[in-house]
Parts: sequence; structure tokens; C-alpha cells
Amino acid sequence: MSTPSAAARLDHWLPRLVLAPSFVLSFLFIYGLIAWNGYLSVSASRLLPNYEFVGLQQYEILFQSERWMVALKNLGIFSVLFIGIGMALGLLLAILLDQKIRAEGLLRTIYLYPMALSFIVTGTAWKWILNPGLGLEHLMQQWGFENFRFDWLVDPDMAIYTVVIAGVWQSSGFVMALFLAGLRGIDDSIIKAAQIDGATLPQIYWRIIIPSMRPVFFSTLMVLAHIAIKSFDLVMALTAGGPGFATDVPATFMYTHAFTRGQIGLGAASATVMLATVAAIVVPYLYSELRSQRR
Amino acid sequence: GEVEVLHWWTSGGEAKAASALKATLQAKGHSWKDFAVAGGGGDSAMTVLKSRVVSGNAPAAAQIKGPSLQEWAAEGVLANIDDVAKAEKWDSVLPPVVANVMKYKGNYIAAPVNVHRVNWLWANPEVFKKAGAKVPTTWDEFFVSAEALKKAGIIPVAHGGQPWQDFTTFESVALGVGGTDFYKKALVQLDQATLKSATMDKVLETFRKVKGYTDKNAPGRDWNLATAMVIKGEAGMQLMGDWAKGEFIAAGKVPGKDFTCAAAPGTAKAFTFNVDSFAMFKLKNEANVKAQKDLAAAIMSTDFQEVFNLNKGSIPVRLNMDLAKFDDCAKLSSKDFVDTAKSASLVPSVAHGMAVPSAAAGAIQDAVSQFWNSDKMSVADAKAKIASAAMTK
Amino acid sequence: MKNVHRFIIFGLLGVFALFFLLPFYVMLVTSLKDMGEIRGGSLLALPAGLNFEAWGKAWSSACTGTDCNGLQPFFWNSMAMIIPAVAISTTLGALNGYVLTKWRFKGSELLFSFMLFGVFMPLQVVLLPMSQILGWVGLSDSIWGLITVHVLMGLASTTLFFRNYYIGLPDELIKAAMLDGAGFFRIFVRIVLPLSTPILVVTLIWQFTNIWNDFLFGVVFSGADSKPITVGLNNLANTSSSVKEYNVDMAAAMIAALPTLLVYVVAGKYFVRGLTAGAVKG
Amino acid sequence: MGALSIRNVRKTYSGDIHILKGIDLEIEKGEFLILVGPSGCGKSTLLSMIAGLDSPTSGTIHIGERDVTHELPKNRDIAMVFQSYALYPNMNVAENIAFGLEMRKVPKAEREKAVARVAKMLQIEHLLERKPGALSGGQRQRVAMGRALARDPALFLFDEPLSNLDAKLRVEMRAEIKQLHQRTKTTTVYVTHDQVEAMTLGDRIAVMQGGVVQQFGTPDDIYSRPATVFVAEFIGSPAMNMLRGTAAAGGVSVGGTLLATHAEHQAAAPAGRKVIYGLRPEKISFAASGLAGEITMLEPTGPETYVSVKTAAGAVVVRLAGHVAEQVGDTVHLSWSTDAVHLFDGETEKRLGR
Amino acid sequence: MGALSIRNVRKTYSGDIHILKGIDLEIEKGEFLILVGPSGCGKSTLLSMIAGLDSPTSGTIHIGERDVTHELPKNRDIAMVFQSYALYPNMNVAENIAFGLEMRKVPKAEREKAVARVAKMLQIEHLLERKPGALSGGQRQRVAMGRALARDPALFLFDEPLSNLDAKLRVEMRAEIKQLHQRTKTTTVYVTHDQVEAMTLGDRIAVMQGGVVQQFGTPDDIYSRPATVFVAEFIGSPAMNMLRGTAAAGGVSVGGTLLATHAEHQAAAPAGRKVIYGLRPEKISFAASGLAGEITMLEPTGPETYVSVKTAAGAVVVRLAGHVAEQVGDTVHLSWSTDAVHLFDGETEKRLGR
Ligand SMILES: Nc1ncnc2c1ncn2[C@@H]1O[C@H](COP(=O)(O)OP(=O)(O)OP(=O)(O)O)[C@@H](O)[C@H]1O
Ligand SMILES: Nc1ncnc2c1ncn2[C@@H]1O[C@H](COP(=O)(O)OP(=O)(O)OP(=O)(O)O)[C@@H](O)[C@H]1O
Ligand SMILES: [Mg+2]
Ligand SMILES: [Mg+2]
Repeated sequence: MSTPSAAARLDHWLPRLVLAPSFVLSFLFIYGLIAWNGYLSVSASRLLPNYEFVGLQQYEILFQSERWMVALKNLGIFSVLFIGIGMALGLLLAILLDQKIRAEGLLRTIYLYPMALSFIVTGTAWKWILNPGLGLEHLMQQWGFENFRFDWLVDPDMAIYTVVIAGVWQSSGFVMALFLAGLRGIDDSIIKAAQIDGATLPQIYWRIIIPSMRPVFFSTLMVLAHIAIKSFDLVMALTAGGPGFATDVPATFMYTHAFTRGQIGLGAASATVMLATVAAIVVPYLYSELRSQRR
Repeated sequence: GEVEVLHWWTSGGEAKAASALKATLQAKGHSWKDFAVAGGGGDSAMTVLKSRVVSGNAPAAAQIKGPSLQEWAAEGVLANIDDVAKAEKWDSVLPPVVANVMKYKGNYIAAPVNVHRVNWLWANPEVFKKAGAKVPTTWDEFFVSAEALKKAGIIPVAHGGQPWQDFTTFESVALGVGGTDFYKKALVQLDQATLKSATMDKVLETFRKVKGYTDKNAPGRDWNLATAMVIKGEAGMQLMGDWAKGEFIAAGKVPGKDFTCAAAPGTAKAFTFNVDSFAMFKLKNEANVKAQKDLAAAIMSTDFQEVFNLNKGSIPVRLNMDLAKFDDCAKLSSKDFVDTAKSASLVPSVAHGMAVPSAAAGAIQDAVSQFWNSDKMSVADAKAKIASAAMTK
Repeated sequence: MKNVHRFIIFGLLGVFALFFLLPFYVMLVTSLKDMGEIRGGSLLALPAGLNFEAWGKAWSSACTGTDCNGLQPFFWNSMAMIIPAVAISTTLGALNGYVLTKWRFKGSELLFSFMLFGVFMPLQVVLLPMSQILGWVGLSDSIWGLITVHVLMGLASTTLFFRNYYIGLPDELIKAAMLDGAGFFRIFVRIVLPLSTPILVVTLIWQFTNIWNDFLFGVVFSGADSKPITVGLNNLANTSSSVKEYNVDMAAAMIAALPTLLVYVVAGKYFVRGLTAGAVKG
Repeated sequence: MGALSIRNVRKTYSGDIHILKGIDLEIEKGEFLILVGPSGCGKSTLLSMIAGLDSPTSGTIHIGERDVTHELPKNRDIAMVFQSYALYPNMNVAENIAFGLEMRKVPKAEREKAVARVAKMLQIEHLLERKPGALSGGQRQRVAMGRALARDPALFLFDEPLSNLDAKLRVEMRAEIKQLHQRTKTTTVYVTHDQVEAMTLGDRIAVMQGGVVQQFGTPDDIYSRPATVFVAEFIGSPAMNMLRGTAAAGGVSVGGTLLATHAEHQAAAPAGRKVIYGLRPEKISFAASGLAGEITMLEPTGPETYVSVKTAAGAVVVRLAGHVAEQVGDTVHLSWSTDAVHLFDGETEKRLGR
Repeated sequence: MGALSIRNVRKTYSGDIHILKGIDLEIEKGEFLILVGPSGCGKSTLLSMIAGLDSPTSGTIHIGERDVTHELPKNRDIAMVFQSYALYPNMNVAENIAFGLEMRKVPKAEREKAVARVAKMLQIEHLLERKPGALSGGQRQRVAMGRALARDPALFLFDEPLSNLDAKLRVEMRAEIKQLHQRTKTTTVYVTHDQVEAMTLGDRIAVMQGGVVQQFGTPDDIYSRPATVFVAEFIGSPAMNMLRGTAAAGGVSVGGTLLATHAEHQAAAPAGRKVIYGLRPEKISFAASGLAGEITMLEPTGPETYVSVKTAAGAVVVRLAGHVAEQVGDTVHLSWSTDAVHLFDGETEKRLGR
């Protein structure tokens, strides 16, 4: 066998070189920071990081905390609903918009705009709308629907669902955009073939288009999942974790303890637990998805 | 030199107040680098501060208050400004309770700006008149009036259901029901016996009873919307710190006539204070250190104290100041401040981070707020939770 | 029959549009009211008149600290930051996606999944160590520090988007271009990029929005005079112990959202169909 | 009324690119129509229109009694093989084939039987589990076929379904299609470029050019009596020799040489008229005498040899069976029967006489 | 050493799907190699490997003196026509054609000349501004051709480049390719299913089956002396008649009928040996006497007619010129020369004698 020329060797390495900076940086930062955070979680850090080793004490505190348990449960409820509804709605909107709609540009912008607005202020508007005394409930009752009830925001058991509503409102436009881009990338001719095969429009989407958008689903799922897990602004702006700490999620828990209450060690422990939980769910999925997408 | 100042006074009157300080400094030939971060009563600002300190780039001064000052000082990042304090005789113009908060191991590390009184009751006299009730001075009266207001179809108590507001209300109830000593023992010294005492039961029962007079839409409501309810006459009264006054005034209401400010029931002889202060960080550049000291001096100057507090709605932290320009509520507040300072019933506000370290305060707040929001939780449970929260380090 | 379908489609689209627009409506009418109206009136009521005072104030005279120049200065800071940040992260993401799908090598998928998992790291974990690192490399409190952080944090998502889009591009095109003598970059620029418009738009929307609306990094990593617009907005709207001016807050929020909206409208046009029509048979 | 009637169908792209310029075709139930024509003449476009994937700019399409011009594809009961295959990339071969049946609610067991049947017929049994991406060109084309053949539609549309197959397989597939058609008698429209397919499969052939049907008739008609020069040249390989000349007494004068014609032709083209003298390569043979010419090229294809001969009347291609002993440069004499001559008008290029 | 040497190249997919099982081919500079073989036998895979788009599991590929097995495609100086076209959908036809030149830094003016040249040659001048999406199947295929032909590479690879063209155009294109090759003498590998293309274009033909080269020789070799039953059946249409029988004195006994063979064949196959008696359809004619049989099918293709005859020795296809007067059901007698007979071993299916 011959040895490839220098130019050929460069060409061979070029893809790796191009990828290298992104990967090296991501690794250094992401995994470096994860490790650092892991270390903090077994330290006595309070207001500022320090490196006095205290073993698993922070984890013990964490798992005795009722608030943390509530946060974990909320994350579960929120993620499932937010991802599920967000995907479904985003996909539905994308499909509807894909029907050669005249006002597509306008509608698309309407669905997307919630992304553009910072939750710093939108949260206020949502609080008003969801507040039974000011918003929808009030309005409907004024219009004569005396029995109309919509008071989830002030009900500790239901408040987390209002966070879902606002989250879906904010994100499904982007999901729509992702799906729309996917739809627009589908080869027209296979749609034609399906029409000939007698598939109805819903069947075409369900059996042909959506399955061939598997990578798009993967993107969407990753995006929504990470929004869900990191959702912080949303909760802070809408309920700030309230009533009480009924709508606390791990991100707000961690922020509050690490930064507001000077319990960095505890915050770090919560971040580690969160990551570990995510890893348990996401890593197998990532693995199988990337395997099966290889062509 | 240059001073970079981290604060969360960003809008309206506060910003004007901060500008006054900036002007003073500039008059002394220093430049002012403004680092304003609003939000969550300084939560965001604290986050920024931490990362700035970690990156080795601390600002000259940062708005820090209460026991947090001690915590920061314990990290060894704060500067000693005793020379300024001595020159300006801070020890004599500040009430000792306040001065102690500003010191770490006997040295001044921060300059106080203002005093907020937290244990206020704001009321709409017109509504009270309509309902035939009078502004209460004790908790018993409070419930009588509340009942009357309720009968008149008015929401008796305007409340915003956010944990810090729940906690603010709790603090006023604790002070009113338990008295100053109880308050100090339970919420400042975090004495377990006191926290588990029968008085605590009473406090919690009263606290829960107050909730019965709030509307069901309270959760999540901002404090100023609650104030607006009082202004509009939808609600009769509100338990809130003196910043609420700003809302009344902004709505064109006149103190004493359109709205009443009174001490929270049973706390007329006491004063829960919330003092804003600037911690001074260790700096390397000499010129900047000079500017920093000038800043400390300027903060405590009578001129600034007056301008600032007129804008902010609070009262000067200096004793013995001329209050001619202040309104009646402020005058009342100031009088109580001076009186209680003498009678040792001037107590730090636990809800506003003046009394105990943030970790414990936060944990107690969680427990209080949970009790407030969950009608199922028994008083005994709540008491146990609060007591165990108080042990958080 | 066809008309019934259309009617249902439009009906659904309309209902959702209303749901999406409701908060916007509330914000808009509030921004046009004065504070008296807001305190006294109903949430959904139309304003008494068109009153743009709040908008003017939000833009140029509201206080956000000791300065009372409104959002204006923050706005330009954000602009200066977002353009390089979006450009760099999008470019890198596109290149990464291209390598990961069309120039695979052993282990590239594994590398990618590691990178992807990183997106789940809570942002708050980043703050302190990152400030320390930026302090070491001398980028703390500067616009470039902020840009660096945004690029780093956005990479995984942009790479994901492009990778998953490029997977669908026929490999034959790349092969044909290789035979035509095009190298790695030329294939990317001449063949792959022109076929990427929809995903470019999506990535642009995502990155632009995320970076533009980011508050936490913006407030922590920027310098005193490079603070982005969210910090300004936050300072306007998020005061807890002083009088609230909801009309100004709402106007400010909308002003802050304008560039993003503009991006949506302009970029949205490029959601085109049939980019790969006629490429290969099979 | 036929099984499929296409009436004055026109198709225009972006306002001024006229692809179909008024197509009229009518076939009976069970007929097998072959569409041929040069690349780009609009065959696939016409099929799309019949299938309902594209709508005509004007004109109507009827299937049976029904006007389907504006009917959705799924309501037309058509099976089609796409020139570009258009396989579903996310499904394996078996699923690709079964999809059309599934959409029509055929029970699973029957679907499986149908898949097995067509897979056998198309020799792709071993590929059923593969995705299209892992198939060769010809295998993909067979899957595309399979998708259509699994069904039992009212109308089959095939767009060059065998173009990527090897000759052997193509013969087998052709036989399969023929048998299938004989069994089911499903009306079929079939586009092909293969003359053998056209001639052996079709009941009728439509020759299209430039968006117009040039001739529509039985295979024999088209081959033996091409209506225009275009059709004559288009069908048959190598193409018919076309010699331009002038009608003269007893024949046609081409470049000074008189080529004999049939009496009927002489009657149809009065002397002096510009005509085109057409002669299929396979109708010419080498003889001791006749039109003399020099061999310029020899192309042995195996069973026969194509010989290009330069004669006084112009270049002529001759198709001879087997090997040819002559060499390039040799002089030969060409002979043919006047029966084999096709005569066309020199101006209109339309067929004359006979 | 040749211009292209492929040495023991193997290709295996996912561990156990063996596509190429050791291919050895060597062609000289300027040679025109035709690759034929049944669909799915690995032709495209082999081309990909030559082009460097895929790498062999084992074996080496040399172009000229250079081992290019691990060389990048762009450094091999190869132009290729893909079976699946692979047009750049974002570029118009002219840009598609010019891209390869541009990448090789050919000046603009020259590029334009090249585009004009190939566009004329491929008859796509009027399409230069169109995007691939707005082209017909055959037009796309011609653009794919144009992209390769515009260049002047060291090696041309064509993967069924004419399959979607009509017969007339195909003849013209074939002629163009032939001329081009004669002019430039560029080494070429050409995959086709068209026998005429294979026989007329190629200097040498490689017949592949199941990942193995069955025979590698000149067109005449392949046609006249097929090395195996597979090759014999694969080349020629209709396929060679294969009659299984036993060698006997003076010939081969098939189903009790003795079919005469050449003396050499008799020598090669001792009596009693199982053999296969091969006879091309075009070598058989109707005669007054000979093997009797009944006509079961008549397929007129225009220039000739395929006749299936059921005889005592089995079914035999006969290819006759022109029309046939006989009808289905008629009894005919078949005759052929013993020179035309191919004999193969019944077990190994290898050629025997001659
Ligand atoms: N990714 C793959 N995995 C498994 N088998 C594959 C893959 N790609 C191709 N094959 C198989 O490899 C064989 C050779 O394919 P190739 O495309 O070379 O055939 P071909 O000779 O060009 O056939 P055709 O004439 O039909 O184009 C085929 O049987 C095909 O099914
Ligand atoms: N979108 C379009 N815009 C303009 N012209 C088009 C478009 N699509 C197809 N055409 C043209 O329409 C003509 C007919 O195309 P069609 O696909 O029907 O040809 P065809 O007869 O099937 O040819 P082939 O045998 O090459 O497949 C072609 O000349 C083609 O260039
Ligand atoms: Mg076509
Ligand atoms: Mg192939």
C-alpha cells in the first residue's frame, strides 16, 4: 500500500480539524464545568465557592428537603406536558401552515413572536391574564358566563399547569418553525407517490412525511427537553415558584439556593442530581437515535 | 478615582435618589460607573456580584444588607472603612442595632443608606367609613374591622401571594401577637424553645386567620397591585413596608386624607427595620480607594440622606435629622424609629433579610409560605417545620 | 369539499392565532394607556386614546439606574453583541453539522452525543467558573467575553439543527462535487449552504432570540457599559420596591422585541420548498 | 366512450412555456397504450395529469364515464410507476410495496400475499427488508414497479419502468407485464423508449412530439405506415434512411440518382414535387447490382451489423443479419424492393400514398 | 501496467453482505471498457470505488502508475455520470455543467465555450437557464452527461448514461460518445444494459455476475464465444436458447431428439456427458425440414419477429427478419448450422470446445 500524499493527508484530517475547536471548547467547558460542579457539591461552599470537603452531606440535605422533592415532581409533570403539547401543537401548526395558506407569513410571525418577547415582561401579562380576578375568568364572568372558572394560577395544585400553558405558548412557535423547515425539505415526489397510493392528506403526513422527519423530531425533542429542564425565566416570571413553592423546579431551586441563599454546595448538589437524572433518560435515547439515523 | 457601584435602584424615584449620590461623587472629582441590576429584591444583583468577585473584578461598592454583610466580610473581600466612620462620627449618629449590622469584628465595612419600616398597615379610610369600621390597632380589632369590611362586600385585606409578602405579613403578625421579645428570640436568635412555644401557635393561628380575609386571587400578585386594590377601594387595608406609600402618592393620594398609615396591629411600640447599605470591597487602585471612601462619607451625609429618602419613601438612618420636608407617615416612622431605638424594640426585619443569614431566612420563608398556601397543613406541623428550617446553616 | 377543508384549516389557524395574540394584545393596550387607566380600568379594555408617551419614555428617558436614557444605549449594545455571536455560532454549527453528516469519521457520532448532552447542563452552573475563566483570559466584563459565552452555549443546538437537516441531503450531491474537484469548503459553500435556507432560518431565529433575550449571561458577563437590552428591560420592569409603570414596561418589552420580530418576518420568507427538487432519482 | 379520454389537454408553465399543446387521446377499457416521443416532449407531464398530480391548464380528462379533471389522485384508483421512482425512504421494500394496499384497507394477510407475489415476479424477494437507500438502481426501479403491480387499479401508468434493467431481466419483466395485462385486462398507459417494448406490449401507440400527438395507431401502423417523417425516423433503430429528392418519372431523383418507387407512390407524387424517400435499414440488402456506394463504417452488434454506406443519393445505413464480410472502403451495391419505400411530402413531411 | 488496474477488490456491507468478491480488471490507456451484468451485481459499486467515493474492503486500485486506493476523489481526475444523476439542485443547467471546470480553475470564457459545446452535443441548449427541478427525466440525464463531458479528465466513468433517452437520441448520443472517444482517447469505463451500446462502443467488455467477473474480452469474444452459460444467456436478445441434454454420437440428445454438433464439439464432449446445447435465436431459420415444432407465440418488433416454437427438444425462440407469414399453432421446421452451436458443460456451465 502506498502512503497518501501530504495534501491528501491534510484533506483527510480537515473534517476533524474543522470540528476540533467546537468540540474541544465544548468538552473543556461542559465537562470541565460539570466536574467542577460535582466537586462543589461535596464541598462546604456557601456564599462563594470553597473547597473544603464535606462528603455527601449536601446530598443528604437535598433529599430531606421537601422543596426539592416538589421541584423534581414539578419537573416531571412540566416536562411531559410541555414537550408533549409543544410538539403536538408545533407540528399541527406547521402542517396547517404547509397547506399553501395565503397569509402564511403573517401567521408564522404570530406563532413565533412569543419567542421574541422576553419573559421579564411577558410574565406580567400572563399573570394578569391567568389571574382569576383580572384576566380571563373575570372577563368571561363579565360576559355573562357566571360559572366560568379558571383559577389555576392561584391553586397550588394546579399552578404548575399554568406554567405549562405559558411555556407552550412561548415555545410552540419555534417548534412550528423547526417542523416547517423539515416539511419544506421533503421531496415532493414521494408525496405524489403517496397520493397515487391512495393515502389521504392526514395519512400522507402520518405515514410518509412525519416518519421521514425523524431527525427533525430528534432536534425538536432535544430543544424542548432542554428548555424544560432549564426552564427558569418562565417559572420565575410567572409564579416565582409560588404559591408557596408549589411550582418550584430544579432550575429555580438551584438558583435560589446557590445565589440567593448562599448555599452553593447545596445548589451544586441539586445540579448534579438533575444532570444525573437527565443522563439516565437522555443518554440511552441519544445513543439509539444516533445509531439508527446513520445511513 | 473611579467608583463602580452595584445596586438595584433602577427606576423612578430610586434612580433619582441614586443619581443624587452620583452627583455628589462627581462633585468631588470622581467618576461613577453605574452597575444597576434590578430584580427580585437584589437576587440578580447578588448573582452578578458573586461572579464579579470570583473573576477578581469586584466593584467598589455593592448594595448588600443585613447579616449578608457579615457573610461577605467572612469571605475576606470587604474593606475596612473605620477611618471614614470615625471622621464622620457614625457611632454617635446611628442607633447601635443598625451600627452593629454595619460592622464585622468591630470594624465598619458598610455604609447604611436608609431605613424602611416594614410593620405598616395601609388603609383606605373612605372604605372603612363605608363599612363602619375603624383602623385597627390590635389583632382583635383587626378581625372585627375585617369582618365589617367583608360584610360591606369589600375585600378586607389586600395581599400579594408571593413568598416574601407572605413572610412580611407573618413577621408583622409575629411581632404584634408575640411582642418584641418573642420576635427577637424566635426570629432573630432563632431560639428553638421559643419557636416551639405556645406563642408560636397563637402567631400561626392568627396568621392563618388573616389569610381568611384575603381574596382567593392573591397568589402571585405583585405587592403594588395589592396596593392598587386599596387605592381603588376594592380592598380595605394592606400589611406592607413603607415603599407602598409611593404607590399611593403616585396615584395622587394624600397621606392622612386619602389613605392612612398606621403601625401593624399590636406593633405601635415596635419597629421592624429594613436598612439598605453599601458594602465596600477591597480595591487595588489607590485613587479608587480614595473615591470609595468619599462615597462612604457621602452616603452618610445629611444632604444625601435627605434627598435619597425623600425620593425613596423611607427615612434617614441618621438620628436627629431635620424632617421638615418629609410627609406625615415618614415623620411618624422616624419618631418611632428614634423611640424604639431607645426602648430596644427596634428589631430587624426577618422577611427582608435583616435578621438572620439568607439560608435560614429562606428556609423559614419556605415553611411560612407553605403554611399560608396550604390550608391542610396543621399549626403543629407548621411550627415544627419552621423550627427545623431555623436550624438551616 | 375542498372549501370545507380550507375553512377548517383557516378556522384552526385563526383560533391558535388568537391564543398566541392574547398576551400581545394585553401588552399593547397596556402600553398605550396611562397609569391612571391601568390602575382603574379593566385589563382587556381598549385604551382611551392612542398614547405613545410610554413608548417614548421607554426608548429614551426611562431610568434604568442612575442613567435615564431609556433602553436606547442597551439596544445598541445588544446589536453589537448579537451580530458576531449569531454569525459565529451559526457558522460553526453549520460546519459541524456538515462534517457530522457528510464527512463522518470513526467516533464522530460519539463526540456529538457528548456535546449534545452538554445542553442539559443548567445555565446557572456556568456562571461562577466561567467568570473565573474569563477573568483569567482577560475577557471579563467585556462584550467579547459575552459573545464567547453565547457562542459556546449555542454550539450544541446549532450543530444539532444543521446535522439533522443535512442528514436528509442526498450524499450523491457531495460525491458529485468531489468528483468535480471541489474540496471540503467549496462543497460546503457552493452546494450545501445554498440548500440550507430553511434550517439557516430556524437556527437564526433560535440563536437570535436566545441571545437577544438572554438575561443571566448578559448581566453577569457584560461590562458596565456593554450591558445588553434585557438588563435595561429588567431594570425598568423588575423593581420590587418602587412605583411600577406598567405601560412603560410593556412598551419597553415590545421595543426590545422589535429586532427579533424583524428577523422573523425577513427570515421567514426563506422557508422555501423544493430546494432539492430534481437532485437525484430514487 | 372509452376507459380513458384525454380531451384537448394543454399545459403551460410560467405563462409561456407550452408543454402540452392540445392532446386528444381515447382508449378503450383493457387497452394497453404506449406513449413514445423524444425526451422532454411531455410524456411524464401527461401521465402526471392523468394521475391527478398536476392539473391541466385547460382540457378535461375522463376515466370511464367520470370527469376526473379536478378529482384528487386518491379517488382516481390509479397505480403509477414514477420515472424518478419516488420510493418512500423511511420504509423498507416490503412496506413500500404494501403501502398502497394498506391505504385501501386491504387486510394484512392479503397484503403479505400480494407483496410475496410481486416480489417473486420482480425477483426482489431477497431485498424485502432493505431500505431503498441500500438498493442498486435497477433494484429501486423494480421496487417502484412492485408498488404499482401489487395493486389492482382501474388504470396503470408506467413511466419508463424498465429503463434501468439489464436486457435479460427486461425481457422477463416485459413478459410478466404482458401476462399480467392479458390476465387482468387493466387499462394501461406505458411510456417507453424501447422499441421492442413499444411494439410487443402495446395495443396502440401514441407518438408525441413537442406537446402534440403525431400519430396514434397500432404498432404495425406506426411501424409500417408512419404518418410523418418524424414518426418514421423515431421508430426503428437504426432510423429510417431519409433521402430528400424530387419526384420524377418512375421514381424519385435524389442527388441526380433515380430511385425507383411503387406505382401508387408515383401516382401520389406528381413529378417535380419535393419529396422524401424513406427506406428502413433492415429492408436493404447487398446485391450484385443496385445503388453503388462505399462502406464508411461497420458496427457489428452481435446478431446483426449496421453498415453505413456513402452513395450518390446520400449516406445510407443498412442493417444486415450476422457478420459482414465486406470491409470499410469496399464498394457495395444496395438493393431493395419498392414495396419497402415510404414516401413523404418534402414540405409538410406528411406521408404520401399507400 | 495499464491505465486502470483493479486488483482483487472486495466490498462487504455490514460485515456479511458481500457485494464484490474479488474483482480483477486491467485496461490500457485509451481503452473503452464496458461493464455489464444483471441488476444489483455490483457495477455501480465498482465505479464508486474507482472514483474514490467508496473504499474497497480490500484490494487496490491503480490509475496509471499511481495507487489511488486511498486517494481523495478530487485528486483522481475522474469525471463520472451517476446512475442517479446527482445534479446540483441549486444551480441551473449551465452552472451544473460548468461547476467541475470552475473548480479546476478553468477561465470563464473557456468554461462558457465548453458549456456551449456539450449543450449542443446533448441538445440541451434551450435548457441552460433551467434548474434541474424543471427538467424531464431524459433532460436531467443529459445534464448529468454534460457535467462529465465538459471536462477532460484522465478517466471517464459512465453509469448507464443513456437509459432514459429515446432510441433516436440514444443513437445520436452513442455516436457522439464514440466520436469523442476516438478524438480524445480518454480511458473510459461504461456501464450499460443496452447490447448495442455494449457491442458498438466497447473495446472490451467485462461481464459481471454476483460480484465476480464472468468474462472479460472483446465484444466479438463475448458474443461469439461466451465463456459460460450465464454470459451466453445474458448477451443477446432474445437470449440464447439453452437445451439441456446428453452428449451422444454425432450430437447431443435432448429429450430424445438428437441435435447435430460440430466435430470439434463431439471431441470435446464424450458421449454420455451432461451438456447444454446453445443456439442463438437469430441463427435459426424456418426450413422445409429440420426440428419440427409448433408456434406458440409471435412477437413482431418491426424489423424482425420473435417466434416461440415448442419442439420435442424444448421451447425454442427464433428471431426472423421482417414479417412472418406463419400463424400461432402452425407447425414449422427449424434449421441451423452446426457452426452456430455453442456447447457448455452441464455441471460447470463452462464452454466446451471451439
Ligand atoms: N448500503 C448497502 N447495504 C447493503 N447492500 C447494499 C448497499 N448498497 C448497495 N447494496 C447492494 O449492493 C449490490 C450492488 O449494488 P450496485 O448499485 O453496485 O448494483 P448495480 O450493478 O449498479 O445494479 P443496477 O444495474 O441495478 O444499477 C446490490 O445488490 C445492492 O442491493
Ligand atoms: N417546472 C417546469 N417549468 C418549466 N418547464 C418544465 C417544468 N417541468 C418540466 N418542464 C419541461 O416540460 C417538458 C416535458 O417534460 P416531461 O417530463 O413531461 O418530459 P418527458 O416526455 O417525460 O421526457 P423524458 O423522456 O425525458 O422523461 C420538458 O421539456 C421539461 O423541460
Ligand atoms: Mg419523463
Ligand atoms: Mg447501478
